[in-house]
Amino acid sequence: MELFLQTLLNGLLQSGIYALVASGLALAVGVVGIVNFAHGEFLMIGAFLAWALSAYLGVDPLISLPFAALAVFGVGALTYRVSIRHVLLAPELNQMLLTFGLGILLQNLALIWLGGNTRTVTTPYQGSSLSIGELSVGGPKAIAFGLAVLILGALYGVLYRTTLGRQMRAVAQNRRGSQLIGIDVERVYLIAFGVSCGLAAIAGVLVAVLLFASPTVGLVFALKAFAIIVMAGLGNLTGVLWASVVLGVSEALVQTYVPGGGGWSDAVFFLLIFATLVFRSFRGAR
Amino acid sequence: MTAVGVQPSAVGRGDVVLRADGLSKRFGGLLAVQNVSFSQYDGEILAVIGPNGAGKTTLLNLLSGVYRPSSGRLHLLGRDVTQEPMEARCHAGLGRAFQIVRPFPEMTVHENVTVGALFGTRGTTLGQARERAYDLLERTGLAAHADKEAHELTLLQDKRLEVARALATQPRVLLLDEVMAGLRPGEAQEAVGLVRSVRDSGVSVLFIEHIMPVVRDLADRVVVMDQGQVLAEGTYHEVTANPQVVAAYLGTEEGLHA
Amino acid sequence: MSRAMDGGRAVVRRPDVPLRALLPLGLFFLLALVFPFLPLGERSEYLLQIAFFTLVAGVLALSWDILARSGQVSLAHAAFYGLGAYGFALLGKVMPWFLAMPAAALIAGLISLILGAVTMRLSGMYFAIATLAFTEVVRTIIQNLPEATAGGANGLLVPALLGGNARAQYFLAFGILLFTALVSLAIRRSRLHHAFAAIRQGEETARVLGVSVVKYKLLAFFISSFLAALGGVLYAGKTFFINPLETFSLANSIAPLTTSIFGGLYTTLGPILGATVLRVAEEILHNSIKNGYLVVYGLVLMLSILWLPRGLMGLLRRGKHGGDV
Amino acid sequence: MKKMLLTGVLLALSSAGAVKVGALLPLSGAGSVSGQAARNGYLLALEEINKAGGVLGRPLELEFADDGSSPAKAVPEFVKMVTVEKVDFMVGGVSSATSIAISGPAKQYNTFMAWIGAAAVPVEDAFADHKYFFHYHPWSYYNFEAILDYFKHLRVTKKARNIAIAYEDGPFGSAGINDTVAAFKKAGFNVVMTEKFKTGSGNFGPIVSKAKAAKPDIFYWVGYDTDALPLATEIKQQNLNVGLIYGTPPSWPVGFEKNRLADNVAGLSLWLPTSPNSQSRAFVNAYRKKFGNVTEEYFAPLAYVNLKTLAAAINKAGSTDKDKVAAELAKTNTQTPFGPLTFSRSNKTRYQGFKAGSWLSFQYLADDRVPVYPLKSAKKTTVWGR
Repeated sequence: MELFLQTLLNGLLQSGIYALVASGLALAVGVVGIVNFAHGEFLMIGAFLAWALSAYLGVDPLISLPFAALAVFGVGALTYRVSIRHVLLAPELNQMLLTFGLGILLQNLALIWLGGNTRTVTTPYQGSSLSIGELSVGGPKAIAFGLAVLILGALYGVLYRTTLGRQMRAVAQNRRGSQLIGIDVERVYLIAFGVSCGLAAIAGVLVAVLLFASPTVGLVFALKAFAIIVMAGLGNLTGVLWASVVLGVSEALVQTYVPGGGGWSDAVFFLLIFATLVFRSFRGAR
Repeated sequence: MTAVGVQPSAVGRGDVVLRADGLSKRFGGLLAVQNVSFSQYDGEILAVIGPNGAGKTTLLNLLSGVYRPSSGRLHLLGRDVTQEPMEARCHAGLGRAFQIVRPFPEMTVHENVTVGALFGTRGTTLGQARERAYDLLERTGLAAHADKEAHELTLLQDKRLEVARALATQPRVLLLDEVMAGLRPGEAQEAVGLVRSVRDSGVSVLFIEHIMPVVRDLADRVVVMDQGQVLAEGTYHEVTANPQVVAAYLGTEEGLHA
Repeated sequence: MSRAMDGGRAVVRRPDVPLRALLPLGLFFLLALVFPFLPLGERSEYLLQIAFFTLVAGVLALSWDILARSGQVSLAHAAFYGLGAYGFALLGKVMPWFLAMPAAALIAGLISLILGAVTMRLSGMYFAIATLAFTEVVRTIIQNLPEATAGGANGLLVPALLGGNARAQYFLAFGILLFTALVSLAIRRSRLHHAFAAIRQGEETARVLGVSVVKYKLLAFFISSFLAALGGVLYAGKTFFINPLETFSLANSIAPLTTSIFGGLYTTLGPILGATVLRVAEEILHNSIKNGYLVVYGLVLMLSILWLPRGLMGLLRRGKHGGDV
Repeated sequence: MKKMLLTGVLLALSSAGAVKVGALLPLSGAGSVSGQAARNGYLLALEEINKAGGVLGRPLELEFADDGSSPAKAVPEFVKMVTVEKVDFMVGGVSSATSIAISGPAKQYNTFMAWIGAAAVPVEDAFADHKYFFHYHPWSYYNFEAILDYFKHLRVTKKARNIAIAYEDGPFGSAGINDTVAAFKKAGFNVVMTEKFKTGSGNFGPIVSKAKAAKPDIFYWVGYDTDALPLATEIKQQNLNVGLIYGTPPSWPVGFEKNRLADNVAGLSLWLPTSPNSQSRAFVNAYRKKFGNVTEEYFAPLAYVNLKTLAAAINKAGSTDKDKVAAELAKTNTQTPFGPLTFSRSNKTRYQGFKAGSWLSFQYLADDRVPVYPLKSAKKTTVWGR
């Protein structure tokens, strides 16, 4: 029983990382429809910022979090201005090639400057945990989970309760129409993309604390994040959290209760997504 | 399976080409179409009218196979097509033009029509389809635009293309969904001429329309729908004289003679 | 057919695909055919190796493009490339290579029908992610197979193709790319082209016009996966060794996508040209910028899509029509 | 190609007759950490060799080629080295997959290869019949021999009986895992858990929970540097009561030693920069002088030894004739930062350099990696966790 409860907890905590990485992507891809293959690289920048500030200036990553977010928001906004803006009207595939090129560029810049080594951040609370009887809840992972809930909640609030949010949704649905009714479409896209990158940086900072920073750190998580937001349904922010939890807990159950299950966790993750998408498409059939 | 493309000779003028028996469609708790029955005769132009939300477009989607009915049956040229998918109904002789034009945007006008000609009837070779497409472009007055891409056309030309493409499938029954919508009066008159010429070439036409003068000019018979049901059926003058029909239209803002 | 109205025809009836459109493609293959005989001096053997992998990249990109023409933007290409490689490695033990090769491709093609059937109703990102998920599942399954059957995570040694003779391997790759291009051209000139284009540009409209969407989508899947698997066979037989992480990697799914966009989507020459130019550009960068040539490569990709939204083919077409639409 | 010629003026004048060596390394891609480390090792060795007069009285010239950690890139690069650059000898090689991919052209051109990495067993198969293949790095089965030896020692000194194994599900972690488990059992250990994990995922919660139930004395993991901290974190958080956490990643995260979670974590390496061996100290000093820092990667000294021994063999052979150089290189018996180097038969290849005895086990103790086994090179005894 304890093992079972701990397994559920393990899954839940892992899902926090998934949801956190997916939150920014959900805004870019899901809400305003910019297919960003370089999302993982913005995450990587956040992770390295956290590492650099911690290693050279001794700043705790949780303190540098807002700065990293702001800095990467800037990088994202700049990226939007010089590149993304020009492919918004082109087919989705063109966005893919553009952001894919951007991803290669950023990843290899990091490789030149910092080398391929894995870097870790040292914080006093890294190994901390909360014990409930025999169960333990990892501190940083719990923080990540909380942040994910907070961010998704805030995004939801902004999208459905504020003028900017309504504009974002309007722009996503009908760009030309939005322009006609006087929405500054450019500004809305810029903010949405910048915020999406800033959120990637927040995820990156947490990933640096929980795991590591390296030029390729974004790859694993960005891929899974893409899968999660699509499973949730594009534009469905609350779905992102549920999808993450379902996937995280399923992975944990397989890893714990299936012999050699660690080798199957990816299969379970992606099989669930595949099945969900296929099932939904057939159920939706007339 | 009975013969797919029934030859014109197999169904004489006056025969039923399309028959709906008690068609219903339920979306969740909403009955969008309720127990609708009617027959269309060969060579006839049949109008389906009704106030907004009467279920006309849902009915058209049931006829063309976008939706499967929750209950009821549909016969096309004597053959039960209730469970057949769109493409099979097309092969069986049913054509459809959409209200909002849907040209294939990256194809030329000619290629658009070629698709209809090529896949609408079985056994058509690519060469035959391309020839027939050129013929149809000439018939529908689009010949000069054959090599333009579809998105370069005007709205009227787009509507012509929509009809030409549907005709390319060599239908026995053509469904037209508010093809006059958005056209200027002069253009609408042109379109009326086009529909007549289609009928004269041996195709039965079923159309949904809001513009009453068009209905009056074109329709041999009219089916009036309201709240998903058939309210009345008859000639234009018969139905417009029907107090129930008048009442249904008065209940909406459109009015009968809008 | 007799419905045509009387009177002079106002329209010039053009042939479907004018022959001169094939000229650049013919030139490419002519050049590729004589390439091993060009007097390239001491560089000839090295360039032959580069050329081999360029041809494989061309097979992969063009086969992906064929599927994309039917509106199915797939991220499962690595799966079929990998299944081809694995099929060849395993079948190559029990039959001669010239049988193992089509057999492996056939298996990949048949498996693709299953994927195609279940993803039939998906489109856009949903389709892309479903196919990506499929690839990951296939990779994990092969990774977890017992070592004795398919090498497991450690991978498999593959018998060398054509005794490892580089020139013979090149001509085999040439033949397969030529075959792929001929298939692509045959599609272009057939009803498949119209069916694919119609499905891509409006699936429901296509169905209303009588296009059997299920049939044509599956056909696209089969053709594309069959050809991709042949590419996988070439790769496996060239590198002697395959393992799940490398053969089924996301990079192998994304490369044909980016290559085709770069070259020009929905054409025969575009993906081939894309593969050639990208590989040559990469090699030049690699040789001239020792450290971090990939930074420049990434930049090249970005700039290319900003300046050439229709890929290299857009450039070609623009030249031909002298700026008109 | 920019020549990597580092030599005195006199030598430069006679560079026309230089002896050319090609180094194929993963300078980009997944293996770039090891590849870049090896590159530095080669540059250092090259400088020393040419300062000492080159080889055969001529300068030694070194060409680097980047295999991009990918077989499809490695093959053309290798062929370019051999046919265009016309190198006399090839060195380098880190990734197993790329090494196998070039085995074809290597045999075709009968290339002389003094190889540093590529430890997977299929590489041994691929090069079994190659006349000029010298392999410096121990094959993967030798790693295990060294580990087993250490664990047996722990059984005697700490009563270690139960081993939990976690390995990454790729080719690195999975190589020979079944044999490993069998050998542990044969040696009298209880293998209480064998689990796979996905490297880089940071998802160790379930594995540690499972291990907790299995109550191991030793937690043995095979993965990459990316897994070190997440695993240590999870073990601490779930309070796994274990005697020793022992890992064998190819390299460790930068700055890991400063993290409290690293305390007492043990691992396997061919070499530590703190090694007291005089050759090693000389290497570290020379490296610091040239590059201004100390490397933690053993691929740097391995590459260094690789080129130095090759140059020595060429000099002894008195020509660049492959057979003569091979005969001399085979006779190598020299002190290196890793201990003595000689070549002898392995399971399948003729010239295998370092074997099980070259590995050493270390523990992270007080912000540093300290050798704890074998006892002859140990500075401290193993700190047992309970």
